[in-house]
Amino acid sequence: MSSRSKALAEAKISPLGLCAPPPLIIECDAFSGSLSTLFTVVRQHKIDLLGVPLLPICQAYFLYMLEAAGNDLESSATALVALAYLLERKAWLLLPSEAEPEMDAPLEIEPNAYEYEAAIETLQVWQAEREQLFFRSGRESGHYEMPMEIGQITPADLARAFESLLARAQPDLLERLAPPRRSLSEQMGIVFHALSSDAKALDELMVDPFTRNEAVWWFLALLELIRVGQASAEVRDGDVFFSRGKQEPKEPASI
Amino acid sequence: MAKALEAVLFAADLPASVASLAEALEVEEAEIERGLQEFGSRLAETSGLQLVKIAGGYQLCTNPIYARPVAKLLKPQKQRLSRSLLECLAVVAYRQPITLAEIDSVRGVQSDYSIRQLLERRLVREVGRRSTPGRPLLYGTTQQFLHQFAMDDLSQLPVLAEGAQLKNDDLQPMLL
Amino acid sequence: MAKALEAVLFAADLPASVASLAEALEVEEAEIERGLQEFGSRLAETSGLQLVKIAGGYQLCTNPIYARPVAKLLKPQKQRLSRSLLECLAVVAYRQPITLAEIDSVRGVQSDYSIRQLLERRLVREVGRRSTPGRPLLYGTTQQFLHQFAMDDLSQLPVLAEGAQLKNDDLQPMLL
Repeated sequence: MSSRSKALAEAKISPLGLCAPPPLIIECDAFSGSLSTLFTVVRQHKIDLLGVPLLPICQAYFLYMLEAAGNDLESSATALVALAYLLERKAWLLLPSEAEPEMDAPLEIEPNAYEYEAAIETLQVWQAEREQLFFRSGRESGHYEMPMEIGQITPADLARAFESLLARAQPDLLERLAPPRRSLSEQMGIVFHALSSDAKALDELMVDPFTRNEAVWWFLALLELIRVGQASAEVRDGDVFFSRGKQEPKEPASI
Repeated sequence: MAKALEAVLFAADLPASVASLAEALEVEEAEIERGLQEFGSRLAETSGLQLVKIAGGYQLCTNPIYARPVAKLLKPQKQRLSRSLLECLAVVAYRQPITLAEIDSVRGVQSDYSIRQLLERRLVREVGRRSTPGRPLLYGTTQQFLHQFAMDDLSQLPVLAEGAQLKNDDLQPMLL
Repeated sequence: MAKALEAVLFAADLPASVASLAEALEVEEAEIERGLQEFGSRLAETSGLQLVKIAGGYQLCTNPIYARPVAKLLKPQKQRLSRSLLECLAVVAYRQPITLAEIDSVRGVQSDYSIRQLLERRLVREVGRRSTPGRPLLYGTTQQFLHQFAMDDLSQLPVLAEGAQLKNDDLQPMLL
């Protein structure tokens, strides 16, 4: 209780909310006091703003910005809001029209933020407590991926199959300026159709002639199909054979 | 049962409801509740994790005893809210759905900057529009708000001093 | 030791090296290795999680025995669309091709976030640019959209009541 009531007593509530502007003191014929007080009396129509020169206040604010603003951005911002309000209000007063819009009618409504003080304090405590808990973010690692079961196949088996495929590949033609590119999902469709329920070696699956690039695309698509369960691999006598997996392919993705 | 719950809760990055757990594990909700109880107390004894009820569901998180080594590894960026953001958030939390003009009037300062910050942090969201002239946007708090302050639901908000208490008409269902 | 390791590995979400674990827990690497061994075998006995060594580090993941309930829980989460995404999607579906500014003006809220989400889920796509100043991008729905809502083509979209505003409810029953 003690710490809470102390915090309540210490909280400086200004008409600008819980965050007080820096103590900019204004001295002129019509008014003498702080920026915060000026803001209040202008809002309550208790003073003729036309009698208060705003230029010196702006200058004092700039001086404050140069000297101390870095220390407390919120206070500086609050002061800026108050100044902007005063300037706009005065600008309207200087216009010939008699109809000054009522700018701050809703400002009179109760209750004010002071009554949320206890809640804000509690939220602060909860915030600190919550910082001691850590959840799995899921953000950094993207979608959670299920651990994959590929049986007795090792990455080395896959690499051997790929190597023998590359050995057969033709060099890529260099003169094409803009080779047509397939998306991986299109390539997966092609590879899936080449697969059947009977296991075949990679050599049998790919029809000559093909370039190295095509071989790479083929192999990447095959790996992706294995990953999503639409293809499976098995080893017989040291060679890898591929067939369609249990999972049916999804609808072709939009192109 | 406890093992399956652990696997499922681990994989879910969000609080999981009893209903969704029951569906995933294909058992009755009552069994899930029993399982959660058992699993929760087993964790408390043997594990560096704990089971919490947060933002309307169950989720695994680290036991606060280990906050220090975890923070050392993760080097999390503290995203503590400034006082003025907290004030704005408290006003929204207690008076939702609320318009920007109403927030301004409670706080006595313009709150558009604060609201934008809170929207960006996904602590508040637009929940509809009031059917008064100008159709002003209404704001309310999010699941993320509950999560960030380790609350299960809004009824856990601290009780306010007289005068700022939730009014009946403040509790009308949000217009969507 | 095992408990602290569990907390740290849980929160890390990425493979953690023995060195980084030693630094976080402020112990020798040898002790971490012993701890990991002990922790790994405890997990294998009592838990739905397992410790795996990948990419030069240790990481927790679910035991594949529980792949089915995990997939059941995660799948609907991925597909569930929030009301605001649904609303944005409905606007695109009925008014396509449509620019972002037009979507904003129909919905009365900024929709860039929603559109980005929908693009990521491949429910909408860029279909071209309008030949007006600024050449704004035009959005339309995808095959995936038809598939997810079990439609053969766009003509199966529910007919809107004349003059009626678009409502999310039009699409709600078809989701999931």
